[in-house]
Amino acid sequence: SHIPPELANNEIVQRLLAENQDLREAIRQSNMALRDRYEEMLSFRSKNRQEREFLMEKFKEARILVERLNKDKSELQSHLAV
Amino acid sequence: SHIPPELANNEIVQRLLAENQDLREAIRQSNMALRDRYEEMLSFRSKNRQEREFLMEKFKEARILVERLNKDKSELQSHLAV
Amino acid sequence: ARPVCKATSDSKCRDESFVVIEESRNFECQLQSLVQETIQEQEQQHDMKDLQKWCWLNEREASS
Amino acid sequence: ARPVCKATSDSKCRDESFVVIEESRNFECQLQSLVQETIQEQEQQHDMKDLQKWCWLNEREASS
Repeated sequence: SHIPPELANNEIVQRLLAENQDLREAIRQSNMALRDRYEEMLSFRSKNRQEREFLMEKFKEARILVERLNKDKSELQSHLAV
Repeated sequence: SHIPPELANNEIVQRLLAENQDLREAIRQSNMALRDRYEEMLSFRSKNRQEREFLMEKFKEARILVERLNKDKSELQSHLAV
Repeated sequence: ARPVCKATSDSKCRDESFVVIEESRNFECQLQSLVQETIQEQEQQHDMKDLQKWCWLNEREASS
Repeated sequence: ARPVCKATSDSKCRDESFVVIEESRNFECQLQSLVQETIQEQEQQHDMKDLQKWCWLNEREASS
């Protein structure tokens, strides 16, 4: 439905149309911002997971090493005690 | 600047005003979403920092323990070698 | 970018408004669920703090 | 919530539009800098992966 010319040139109608345009543009900006943050968070989350897996792996290694060193020590201690 | 009655009752003007209203409401929703995500991320970031500090602390402890156990072992080994 | 709807054709503008408003809702929901998932994953990690998991670090007593 | 601006007083609506648009920009910038800071902090952590920092874990060779 077209806006009839006598309305289209009306100053108030023009201003309403312009305001509509600004509001739509603002929402487009906001949509892009929401989408960009989404992309950033997606990659952040996957790196966060990798980091955690890496650290948990290192902790497991550390625990195994500590347990082995403790075992070696007690064996040595028992040899010395004999 | 008021909208003169003859315009205010015009169907197209009414629709433009309603559309304006919907667009403004949509931006308000989006603003609340952006603000809520901001609050959530603020608390997420601070917990993330705490988690990292905690893990780095534990790694330091693990490293110190491993170094000490290694030292103990070599001392025991040197006693046995005598 | 999409053609800016001209002042004269009112209905095309109205559709465009409808589209951006719809998109806005979708993007809001999408970001909300992702951020909340990321937070949940962090909270699951919290059991890391429970001491029982770190007892091997204090085995000093046991071994000295 | 703020009074919904009535159809008849055009300028009040226009101001209200101006306000929400301004707010939108502020909230967008705020969230953007926070998310990007959070990402940078994560990237600084990346030096954690460099092997030199974990050599003590492979001291097995040294001690056995």
